[in-house]
Amino acid sequence: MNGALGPEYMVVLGVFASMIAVMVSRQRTIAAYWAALAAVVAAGIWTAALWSSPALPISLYAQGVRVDLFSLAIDGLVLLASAGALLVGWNDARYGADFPALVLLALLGMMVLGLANNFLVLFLGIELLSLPLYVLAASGGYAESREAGLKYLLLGAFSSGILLFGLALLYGASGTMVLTQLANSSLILPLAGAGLALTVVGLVFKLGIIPFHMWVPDVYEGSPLPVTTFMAFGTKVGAAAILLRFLFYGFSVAVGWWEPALGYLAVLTMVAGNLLALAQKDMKRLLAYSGIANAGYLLVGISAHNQAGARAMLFYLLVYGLAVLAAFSVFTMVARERNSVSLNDLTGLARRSPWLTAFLAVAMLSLAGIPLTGGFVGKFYLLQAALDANEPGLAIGLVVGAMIGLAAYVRPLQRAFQGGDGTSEAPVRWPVAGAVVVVIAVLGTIGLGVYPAPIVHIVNHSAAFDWLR
Amino acid sequence: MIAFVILAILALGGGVGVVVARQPVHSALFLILNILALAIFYILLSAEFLAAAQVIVYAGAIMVLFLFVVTLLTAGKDDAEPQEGLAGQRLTAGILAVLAGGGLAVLGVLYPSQSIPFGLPPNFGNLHGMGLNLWNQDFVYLAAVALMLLTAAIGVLVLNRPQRRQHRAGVKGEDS
Amino acid sequence: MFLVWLLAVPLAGAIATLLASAKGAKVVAAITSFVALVGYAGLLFVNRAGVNWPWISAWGVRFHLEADGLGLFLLGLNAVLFVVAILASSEEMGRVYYFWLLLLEFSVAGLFAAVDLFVFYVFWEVLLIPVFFLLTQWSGARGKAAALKWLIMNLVGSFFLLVGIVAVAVIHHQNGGAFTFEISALSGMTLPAGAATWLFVAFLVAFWIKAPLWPLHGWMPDAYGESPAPVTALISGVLSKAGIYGILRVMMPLFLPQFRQFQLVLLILAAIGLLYGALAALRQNDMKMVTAYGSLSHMAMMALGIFSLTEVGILGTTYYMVAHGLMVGGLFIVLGLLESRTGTRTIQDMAGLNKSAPRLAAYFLFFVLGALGLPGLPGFVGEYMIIQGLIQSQVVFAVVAGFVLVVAAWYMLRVFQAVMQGPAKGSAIRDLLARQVAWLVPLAGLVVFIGLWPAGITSHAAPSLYHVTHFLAGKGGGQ
Amino acid sequence: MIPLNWVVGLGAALFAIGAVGVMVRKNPLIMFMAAEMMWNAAALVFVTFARSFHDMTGQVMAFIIIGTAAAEVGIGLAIIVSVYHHRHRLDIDEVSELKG
Repeated sequence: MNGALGPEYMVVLGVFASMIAVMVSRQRTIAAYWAALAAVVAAGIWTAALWSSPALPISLYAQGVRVDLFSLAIDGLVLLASAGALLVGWNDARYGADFPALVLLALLGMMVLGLANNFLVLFLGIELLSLPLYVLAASGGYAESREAGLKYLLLGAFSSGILLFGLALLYGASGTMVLTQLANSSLILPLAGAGLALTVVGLVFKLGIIPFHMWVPDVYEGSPLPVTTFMAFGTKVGAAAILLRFLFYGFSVAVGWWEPALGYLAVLTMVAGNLLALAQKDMKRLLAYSGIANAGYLLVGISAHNQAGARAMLFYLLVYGLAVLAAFSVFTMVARERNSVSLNDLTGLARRSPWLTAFLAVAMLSLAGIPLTGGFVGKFYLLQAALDANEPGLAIGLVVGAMIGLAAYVRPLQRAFQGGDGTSEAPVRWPVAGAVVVVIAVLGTIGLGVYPAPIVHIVNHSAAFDWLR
Repeated sequence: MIAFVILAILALGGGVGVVVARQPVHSALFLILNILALAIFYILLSAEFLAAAQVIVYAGAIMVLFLFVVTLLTAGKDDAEPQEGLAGQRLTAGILAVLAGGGLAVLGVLYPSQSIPFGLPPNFGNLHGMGLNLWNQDFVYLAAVALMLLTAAIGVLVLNRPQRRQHRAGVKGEDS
Repeated sequence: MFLVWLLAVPLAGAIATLLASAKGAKVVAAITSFVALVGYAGLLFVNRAGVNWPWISAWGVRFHLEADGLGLFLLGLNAVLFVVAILASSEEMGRVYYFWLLLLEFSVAGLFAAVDLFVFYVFWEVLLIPVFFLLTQWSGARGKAAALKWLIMNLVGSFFLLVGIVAVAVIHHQNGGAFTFEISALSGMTLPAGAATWLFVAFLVAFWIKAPLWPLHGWMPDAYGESPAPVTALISGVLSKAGIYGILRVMMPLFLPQFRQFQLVLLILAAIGLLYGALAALRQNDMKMVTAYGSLSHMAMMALGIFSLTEVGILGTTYYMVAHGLMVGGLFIVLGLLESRTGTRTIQDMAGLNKSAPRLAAYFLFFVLGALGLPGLPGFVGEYMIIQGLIQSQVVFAVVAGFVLVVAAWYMLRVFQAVMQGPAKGSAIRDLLARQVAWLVPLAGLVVFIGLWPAGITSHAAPSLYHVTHFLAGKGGGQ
Repeated sequence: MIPLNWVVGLGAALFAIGAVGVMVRKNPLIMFMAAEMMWNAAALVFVTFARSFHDMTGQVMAFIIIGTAAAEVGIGLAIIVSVYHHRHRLDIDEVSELKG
């Protein structure tokens, strides 16, 4: 075992610690949050310690699990996502004392997705991730939230079914369930093709790629804000990680089967997602469509199918996640008791809370891809990957999408800098935990834009798919 | 082959019944039929343990839960739901799914996998064999399933906790 | 290190304005811009060393800034015009206004010094944001629409540019070179025939929009019309040069064969723009819009100089960029002073203002004459060199340019006559205040100085263009 | 010995029926049951291939599918009940007032 799964164990311990804290402590909510946060930090430290381990990559459970630098990078990303979600919802009675435990369970699923190397672990990861999120989405205690949970559940079960059937066909076509053996096995072609198609459909469902995106806006809008934060960042990381692992490990040889299709989906998603984002008035829906469009950017990295693509995708996940964390924590502060933020709520924000507006501006500009924010470097990296793969179509789709997206992201900022109507001139209150998230996320976003070299270095190490160009 | 045909008819009949039944209760009963047919398939496919699990877990636990919820939710109501019109979009999606499924079925029939016809290893599919797997190298999967069941338990608690007063929403600190 | 000073001082000053009191922001900003100007003097006279720091080593990106002859005087233009623009701004604008102004100075300075394509692009796009917010918040009724138009049109260009830059670097890398964005390393590389034209167009569109040149000038009327006078002065004086500068700095080294191939098309487009701008300026009744369209015409003149592909034409353009920036910047600021006194920009509503405001009229006349190319003032020198270049390559376009010069005199003097001369109409206006004269005099003096001594600029610019002009001469292009 | 490839075909048919059910029905309970049927179809195919390869992992997968389905049904029914508590009618189009 040699501790390769240490981060995962820490998270499991955190689940129990958090639940026990609820039972034994008088300050039960806050204790649960602290226990969960401690587990996340411990898992993060363990991940960092594993990073330089000479034993990597480690295969466990008959190659079902493969711990390598890629999985550790994914661990880092999802730990960041869950820490952000915990802090955004910190000790808020609305979400109850079970919120931290559920977040940790979903976190476990995301981490498992990062190290899956066979169909069993892949499926378990997807379900470990989804089940707590169904509950979290429905846990808001108001009608929209319950309905978001229901919609998420039904489409999640549906897409899991598609995924499972695809995996079953692939198993039949190849005789193995291990991703890394898939490439070497003799495939029964039509069966494998059908299985691959179904599996990819199931996975892009989770990622929210157009035309499999219809659940995203409603679920994002209905869910409580911290849950939306977590979904926007964490789920995207998990789904993108497993899609990349599945395709790069299993189907590196049969590139022609999936690369063009994913390329078209990526372009469609980037362009249409940003177009749909243009019309949104509710900030959660705006970020939902933005999430769809950003899933398209991630898909560019995957369908470029080269080392640069994988690295760019990892880098972009971090950039996107930080921007989303910053934006959502600002929205959470603006929303206060309510659970949504519309364009009108932002009017005059610059006068009420100039710093908050500045942070929001950084997040939005990063999503739009303006230089000196991480978003620009991320898009630049993706462009490089796409052009290096001789896919100018992807590159053009990416910039067209980014152009359209910019208009969508700038609108809330224009409203924020507009004069308010004078009704709510009180400055927005800053909860400490939310402030920590927003400050760290904004600093990270700017830091990644100004000096990305260290993260680029890390990413280049972790996405070492040596058999690719 | 005869066994296959009979069971296939039962399974398909149950499946179609789930989809076309007007009332959820009937759907649930059809699903039980389908599940039981699959359980017999499992026995024929040398998966005795799974057959038992299918009957106990699926037909026993899951479907009873379903039936319970269905009766709970529709009790005392006029349980015939209003006529469902097939909207164009749904119809198209349905036709596409049928075509795709038909294609898949043909594929499955025409391209058999590399089959080893005889010489099943000892303990294949029985309780002993599954135990050897699930309590040795695959134990971690079992643990993951356990965590999912834990999630379900928490989920049920969270979703059905008593509703707080509206004015308390957003109050920081102690959960009621 | 003076080059870093030019960047660091505005950036630090920008943050300082945020911390200053609402009234003190202007003082902070003015001091900052003045310190930057001093830094420029140091750059010019003491030490012109650039910086070359590693930035993202994995991609071969280096933070490489140089002040060579191409950018040196544009950096000066930047430093000077910002001092004037900040002094000309009202104290009521608030600190965020000055924050954006200084951020703009920072990004433009970076743009004119960058010799790494990545760095160039970063500054190229960063400068959109301050202008966007300046237009959004401190502009007229349609400012918000103007801001969006500015942002979207320029970003369309930027994204073309981004694809182009990455593609050039990737192709260079795939051809066996190192992965780098250094312009000098990429220059003269052979591009695949199919991609070359597309890349050429991608780069050109970006610079064409930013300049702006007809027919991609859609953002210009709104942005010029709605923005406060100092901001207009900066957009037309400094920012518009970024487009022309980009063609010279980035495209010339990379795409000389394409320039040669499409020379006629480019010349025709620029000539149409030249005529269009001049004729549109004639039809305007808004004195700011007359100047705006006149400026559009002038930008086309600079483009003609480049597309003549002759040494003298290109040199003329580099000179004319600086000269035009100073003059048109001054003109917009004088117009702003005038507008703030009369409350209108329609020339029919004003007449005979020289009676009540003789000093204002004098400066107005000075900048008008400069803009229409009076001999002795720098506009004339630049236009003369450009026309000379056109004569060497395509005489027809020289004739067009000469004709437009006449039209330019017409539309500029038409405004001056209508506004300043004739019987006074309406109430008298206040003349220039002493402090306003105090910063208009040095500006005018600078204009006269570079008009009298153009070699001061051209002799520095020529060596930087050596590569280009040498190539042109070697292939027998024009010379 | 039953013909394995025909069992795979049957699995595909059940999968398709389940997919159709999810897509055309509006009652969440029935949609959920149809999704369960898709899972079951996949489990059947796994077991079939496990038989043909003499490989137990396929059966382990099927077992995991059954266990996961149990957890999923628990959560799903809890959500359905909580939705139903607050709006005494179940119709997915009613439920999603905001269309994606």
